[in-house]
Amino acid sequence: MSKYSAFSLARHALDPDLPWPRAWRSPEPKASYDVVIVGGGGHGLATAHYLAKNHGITNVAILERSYIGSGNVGRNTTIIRSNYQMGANTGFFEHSLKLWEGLSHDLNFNCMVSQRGQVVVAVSPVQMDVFARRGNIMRLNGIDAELLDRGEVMKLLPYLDYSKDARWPVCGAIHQPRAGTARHDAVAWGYARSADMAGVDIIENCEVTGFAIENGKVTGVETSRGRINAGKVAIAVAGHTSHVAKMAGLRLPVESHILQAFVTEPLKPIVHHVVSWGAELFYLSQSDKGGLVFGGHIDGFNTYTQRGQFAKIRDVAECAVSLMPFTSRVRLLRHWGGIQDMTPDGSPFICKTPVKNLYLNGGWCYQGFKATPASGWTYAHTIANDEPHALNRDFSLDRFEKGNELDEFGIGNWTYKQ
Amino acid sequence: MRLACPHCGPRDYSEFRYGGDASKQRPPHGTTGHGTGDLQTWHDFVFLFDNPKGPHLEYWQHVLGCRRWFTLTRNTATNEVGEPK
Amino acid sequence: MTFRRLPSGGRIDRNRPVGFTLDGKRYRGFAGDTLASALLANDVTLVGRSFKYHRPRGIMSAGVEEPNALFTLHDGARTEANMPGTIVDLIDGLTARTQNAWPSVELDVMGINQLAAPLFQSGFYYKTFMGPTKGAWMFYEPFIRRAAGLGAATEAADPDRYETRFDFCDVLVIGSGAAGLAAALSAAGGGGRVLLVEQDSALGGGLLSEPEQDGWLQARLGEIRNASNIQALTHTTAIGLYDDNMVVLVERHDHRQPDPAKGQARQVLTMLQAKAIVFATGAIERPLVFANNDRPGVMLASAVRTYLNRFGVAPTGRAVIATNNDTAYAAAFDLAAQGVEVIVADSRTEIPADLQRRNSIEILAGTSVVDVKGKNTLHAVLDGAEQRTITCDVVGMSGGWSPVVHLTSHGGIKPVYNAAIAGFVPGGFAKTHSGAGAVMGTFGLNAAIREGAAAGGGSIAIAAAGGEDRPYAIVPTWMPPRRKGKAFVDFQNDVTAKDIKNAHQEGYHSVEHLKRYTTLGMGTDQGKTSNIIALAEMAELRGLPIEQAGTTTFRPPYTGVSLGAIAGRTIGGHFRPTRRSPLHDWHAANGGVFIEAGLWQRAWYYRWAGDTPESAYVKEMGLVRRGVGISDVSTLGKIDVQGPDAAEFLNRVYVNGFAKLPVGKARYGVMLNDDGIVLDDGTTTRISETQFYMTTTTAQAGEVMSWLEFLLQTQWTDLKVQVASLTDEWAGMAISGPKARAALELAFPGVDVSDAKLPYMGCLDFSFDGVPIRLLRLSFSGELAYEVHLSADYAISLWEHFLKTGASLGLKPYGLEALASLRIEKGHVAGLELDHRNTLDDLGLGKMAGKEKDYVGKALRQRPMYQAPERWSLVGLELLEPEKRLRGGAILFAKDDKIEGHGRGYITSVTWSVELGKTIALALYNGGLKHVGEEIVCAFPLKNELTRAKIVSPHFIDPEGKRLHA
Amino acid sequence: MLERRSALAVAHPFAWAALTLGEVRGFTLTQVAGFGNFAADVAATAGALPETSNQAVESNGRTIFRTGPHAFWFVGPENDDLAARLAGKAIVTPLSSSRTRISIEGRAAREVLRKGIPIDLHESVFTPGMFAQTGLHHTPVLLHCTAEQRFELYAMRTFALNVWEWLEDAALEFK
Ligand SMILES: Cc1cc2nc3c(=O)[nH]c(=O)nc-3n(C[C@H](O)[C@H](O)[C@H](O)COP(=O)(O)OP(=O)(O)OC[C@H]3O[C@@H](n4cnc5c(N)ncnc54)[C@H](O)[C@@H]3O)c2cc1C
Ligand SMILES: NC(=O)c1ccc[n+]([C@@H]2O[C@H](COP(=O)([O-])OP(=O)(O)OC[C@H]3O[C@@H](n4cnc5c(N)ncnc54)[C@H](O)[C@@H]3O)[C@@H](O)[C@H]2O)c1
Ligand SMILES: Cc1cc2nc3c(=O)[nH]c(=O)nc-3n(C[C@H](O)[C@H](O)[C@H](O)COP(=O)(O)O)c2cc1C
Ligand SMILES: [Zn+2]
Repeated sequence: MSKYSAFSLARHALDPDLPWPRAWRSPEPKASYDVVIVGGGGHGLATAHYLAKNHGITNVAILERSYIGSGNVGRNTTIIRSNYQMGANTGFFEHSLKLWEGLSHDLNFNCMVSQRGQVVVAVSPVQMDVFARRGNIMRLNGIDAELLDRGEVMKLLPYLDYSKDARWPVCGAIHQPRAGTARHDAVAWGYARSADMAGVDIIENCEVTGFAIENGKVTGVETSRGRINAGKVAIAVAGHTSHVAKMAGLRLPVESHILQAFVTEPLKPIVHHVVSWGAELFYLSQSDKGGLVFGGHIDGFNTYTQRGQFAKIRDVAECAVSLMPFTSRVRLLRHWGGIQDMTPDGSPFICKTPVKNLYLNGGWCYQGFKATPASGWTYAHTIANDEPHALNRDFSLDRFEKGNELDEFGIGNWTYKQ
Repeated sequence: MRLACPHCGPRDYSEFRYGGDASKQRPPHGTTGHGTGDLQTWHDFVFLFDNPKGPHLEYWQHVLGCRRWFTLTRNTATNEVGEPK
Repeated sequence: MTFRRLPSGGRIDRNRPVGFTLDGKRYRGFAGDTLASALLANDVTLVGRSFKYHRPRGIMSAGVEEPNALFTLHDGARTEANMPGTIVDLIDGLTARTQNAWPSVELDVMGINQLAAPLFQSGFYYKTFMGPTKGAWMFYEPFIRRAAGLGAATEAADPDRYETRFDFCDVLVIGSGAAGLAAALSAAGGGGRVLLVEQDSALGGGLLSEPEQDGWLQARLGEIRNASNIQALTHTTAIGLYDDNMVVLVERHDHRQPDPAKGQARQVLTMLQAKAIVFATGAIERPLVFANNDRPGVMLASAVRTYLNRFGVAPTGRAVIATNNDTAYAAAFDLAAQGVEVIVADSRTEIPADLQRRNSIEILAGTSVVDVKGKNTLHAVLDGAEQRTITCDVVGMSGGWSPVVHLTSHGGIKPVYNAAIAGFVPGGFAKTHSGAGAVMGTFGLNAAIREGAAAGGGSIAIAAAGGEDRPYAIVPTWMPPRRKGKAFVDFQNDVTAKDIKNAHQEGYHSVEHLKRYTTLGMGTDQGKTSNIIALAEMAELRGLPIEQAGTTTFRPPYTGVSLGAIAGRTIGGHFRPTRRSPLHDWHAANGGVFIEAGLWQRAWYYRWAGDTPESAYVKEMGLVRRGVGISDVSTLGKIDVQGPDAAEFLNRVYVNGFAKLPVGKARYGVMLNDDGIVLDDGTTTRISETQFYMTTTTAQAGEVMSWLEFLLQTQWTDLKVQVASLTDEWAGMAISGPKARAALELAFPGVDVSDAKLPYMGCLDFSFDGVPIRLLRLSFSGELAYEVHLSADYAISLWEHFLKTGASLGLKPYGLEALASLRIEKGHVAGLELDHRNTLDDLGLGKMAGKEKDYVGKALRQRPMYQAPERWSLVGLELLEPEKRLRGGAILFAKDDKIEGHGRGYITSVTWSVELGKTIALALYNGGLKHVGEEIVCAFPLKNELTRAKIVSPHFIDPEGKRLHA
Repeated sequence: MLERRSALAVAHPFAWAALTLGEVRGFTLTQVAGFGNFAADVAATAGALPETSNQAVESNGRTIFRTGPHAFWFVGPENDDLAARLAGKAIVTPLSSSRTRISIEGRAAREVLRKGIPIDLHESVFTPGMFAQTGLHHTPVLLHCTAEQRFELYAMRTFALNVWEWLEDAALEFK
């Protein structure tokens, strides 16, 4: 009996000796697979799930150097939304949000997809125009969006600083009611369990250390647990994209930067939305456990250490207290960092590479968690068909050569700029 | 993190501005024509990064201080900072 | 009665009684008490309900590791949730409330959760709440959220004040136990600046609970007080270690009840840069895992001892001490000395002989406490050679000690397992770090002192303490001795030994999965008492040695820190610096209304023209179009570019040529980034062969300055050019309108400002009243216009001079809104068009670029898609339906397009055109000016608007530029 | 008649027991930079130049700060004609209006400055005559120690009032 339900829960409650099955096995790696996925983060695991579900490809291994979910899927601020205005992004992220909406059912694993709405607070009339453009594009693409004036924001978020003392005024906001959060770890585990049930081998503590490439075609990987042959190899290692791609001789438009995240002590429900701020990059939501989970900008320099600078921690706390003065008395419980794969234009890659049968998924910047389902979906398609899905066609490596950047945030082609 | 400005000496990280990979060679000025080979050179220079896990030669500016731009090597796996140039 | 205050003893000040309330009920304690010790003294043992099962909970510890005894303190805007009573100094009038229980901790209704407990095993929520429909979680979530969370915060703004500061020292000693005191004294002997920080309210660490060592302690404290180079701070926690020896300290003044009105801070955060750091953070005792080990009255053995010796609070009758190691005997002896009947259940079969010396204590070897029964009275069930149930007031447990390795590993060094002490110790130290005392697993007092002295540099001898160190022995026990009943590992998050077993069964094997699946160690205590037990249990289940299982990652802060302390005073109005123009005071005093523009405050409009921006800007525009206005443009970036190669340099950074710009002439220039995207625009004037005066947009001034410095200092080091910012040195004011020249003539009598002397794009430097003036004939509005630049010191004076001399012409000030609208009429691009996504051609400026010369961005602006004919480029729009509106952010469609998707462009800027008497806009449109004359649809679905407009040239007024040249 | 006006015209200087906050008005700030051997030419006119980047030199009635490897600040009296005298010998940029000179004096001065400035201000380390180009509240400042308990802070003019407000707020506890 492997299906999760209230019923199975009750049966186990009545019979404490009835063992729960393992969520996923930990098999020894086989000598060869049709597809080897490098990286057991959200994207790698989702890709395996959709390879099996959508394309019937199950002779698949996911190789994870540590424990699954040890990367950014396990350390992000869990915001999901589809408020994108630039070309391919709009459809891609909306597809993702639609998949989120059915994900717990699809996986038979409660990912706690909480569509509590995201409110982005604008601090100037000009910013209202910028938000309006985004909201209009959303509406024109069938995505929910509302423009709120100051009064409406006051009703929704009574705890913001509306005083004269505020450095920047609250001018209004853009609101996506369907946006929200999801339980990050559950996403990794749910995809893992589902892929595992379909026959995929999830191999933890197995680091990829090289690629076997013959005549421009990849034939397998070298790992800390020996050589594994593969028909196709798919990279999905987020912050380590450059590092792993280099093993295949690729040099990419990616830099690795640390983004920090924060959680406070658990409190009774007080913040009922995802709240973001237009003054500086700042976003906060309350986890179901009660902690306020929040973050800001990347620290702003290349690093693979998962520790941040205190100066940035101050910036973020200053945002929290300035936007929401009550947070001043709330205590920070823990802060950590994740390594983000930043691209010049802020948009990702889901594409083929110059090496045949080697595929790339990376460059997720601030937005890879919300992308997880659609990323897995389109990456699986790309791998299965050796050509991109309509939704990820523009997420190609050659877009900078062509001048086809997707600069969603209007910060220009400068990865470390904030 | 503390970085040493070659003019002012060691200072807190918050006084600096990061300038990215300094190992890349900017194509010389005056050589930009209209050919595509040129485009490739510039594309690689602007868009591709080694992004190493280990020693990284990089630019910093002492932006709140003497405004000097300089380079130093920092280990991206440990954040250990070397001497400035 | 189970606890009472002893008539004497302890470190409390019995002459200073202190009143406080819990849940509205009044109690008394003494200065020197913590909230927890005072409650125990009042025999209040039930102080909360647990997170998930709502089980009754009491006080477990006497320190920062407390998982249970969390209170909400204070009222109103000062409400503070989840404070461990064990670290709250008792102050007069303190109000505390219990948490997570309704209507009261005694009668908590949610206690029925305990009945359903089998359903609530770890991770249960991942397995249910998924049906019946797709969005079902949205139905369940509010219930789960309400049940979760611990205390409640208030929505009110915090009235208190917080301070942040920087500091430096030679040696930082963290922890003031015997090891830390020795380290600080020894380091001070070396002459450096020593900082000793202690989170507790007093220096002394574990010694505060050891009356027999008080002599040694007092002697050392005296030496510390007398050492001029030691600064010792109590109530100060080292919360984290950051790169390059930055340690962040938080000092709490809550107990002093600081007055924010007097500038006193409730908490002070110090970013300390230490040359060397000694970690003397001690160790924390672990509980034992047995059924119902969470009952109120079950405490850490060391806590029982601390309450007894430091606070003079003792159990009234009988105590059971459960242990697997030697240290709990100290509590047993001290209790016995107070006349408490003590039974020691030691799970070890062999007990060191020297511990068996007291016949007043019953010692049961090979015996474990396996369960605790009873609701109001404790009945400890002992299992060993025989089964016994003992009714008692307290069960003091000791499962061994976990060194406080947290800070030592913040820098990335993982702790390692030391089997001799059954705990993790630092896995090594960076060059300038060292450790001493219990944190190293050194549990002997004199050994700790020696280690401290050595860590501090060993420059002076530190006196030894009385008595001999005895070896420390432990036979670790991790698993509960019996299966039945809830045996807690993480008390705060209600994680039991059974949950760990389940997690193992389901494959959540890695310690990180275990943590995330069960939430073990994720509470406010961050698993200080539970983490090691849990990972040891998991290792045992997996058949791995503990060292292979490893620990989860220790992360800052060591204990919770209010966000207020981190933000300090950089909040509210001081959140980011405010930048003010040299003319600011005039605007403020003369009806200027300000608007934020980045860090700047700019004059948005003036009251003379109206009371709302909508009404005022139109009037101000009219002033410029028909008369003359004056506007503050001091926020423009201004850069002095000097040197023999200045012309060559500008020729490289601007797309258009500057090499041949004549002296005394200005030119409009555009800069690209290397990628071919427009970076900035502005006018640059040649002052001499080797000197230029560059202006940039307000928004990009800093960026451009840094970029120029970058190029000169790192890329083109052969160019002899110096750049210096003049943004603060010079003020700028625009005099615009058909009567602008007349205004200048009135203002500067005797200065020839004729068209011949000062033609369009000309520059005139002269001195007025002894003050150098730079007069540039530039126009942003499209009218005859000038910019006057001068030393910022004289800005207001000259501005007033203009207003006075220009009064006959009707000269008045106009603000940012009018400025921005005038430029729309003229078709000049600005911030909304320069949004880092547009190329030169998109903005209709492609023709400016030099064909022959090289310039920054030249190569990459030629990428295929940057040259594609269907790119969105600058057009003008005229509203065709006067009763409707055009709005910024509207999406554009061709007349017959289906209104969906991304459209063919969007509106960047909109204004009412005074000149044309209609609404106009600038927009980016697919194919741009090819479509002039076409009717299009502007969609603004956010307001359900569809509006017809016509594409026109963006140069709405005076396209030939006659006015500029007038 | 054109009149000068300080960026701190609306600020209120104060003198408390522990702290005095004021403005130094009427000075000439001249930035002098150049290429190659320019320093020798400058020294010939203006006196010996400092070698170090943290110790100011007093010479000919001016305070000279070495602000960069090839740049100096000369702070002289009001109406100092140094700029004119150096014309042609170096790259000269007059900056008198661009910086506002705030004086901070008293036994609390170092502690107030510590709240914003990330350098070691201990009296044994940052001694009279020393200066540092550093940051305060995200803005660049030059901090000059003029006596054991007295400092001058050169703040950017357009931020000066804000820096003043910040200092005032930081000082409150010493009122
Ligand atoms: C602090 C923070 C907050 C964020 N907030 C949000 C947010 O709110 N919303 C949002 O949408 N996005 C957010 N993101 C981004 C998002 O988390 C990431 O973009 C996304 O999780 C990346 O995809 P992933 O899950 O596959 O990556 P990961 O989980 O990082 O997976 C990559 C995996 O590859 C493994 N790996 C690396 N090298 C090797 C190797 N050689 N061999 C084998 N395995 C290897 C790693 O161990 C890792 O497990 C945030 C990121 C961070 C750091
Ligand atoms: N198992 C044992 O037998 C055991 C355990 C602990 C201590 N001891 C005894 O205690 C004596 C000395 O021990 P010690 O000095 O190493 O430890 P200690 O416990 O006496 O002192 C450590 C001090 O560090 C403080 N501290 C911890 N983290 C801090 C932080 N982040 N910021 C500020 N303060 C912090 C604690 O509050 C405590 O006062 C010895 O006699 C030792 O034998 C014995
Ligand atoms: C959304 C989210 C919520 C979290 N909530 C908590 C929490 O309540 N308590 C806690 O201790 N850690 C919490 N964490 C942080 C984790 O403990 C952990 O620090 C993080 O996943 C990074 O892993 P690492 O610290 O092991 O590197 C949370 C993390 C995320 C991503
Ligand atoms: Zn410097």
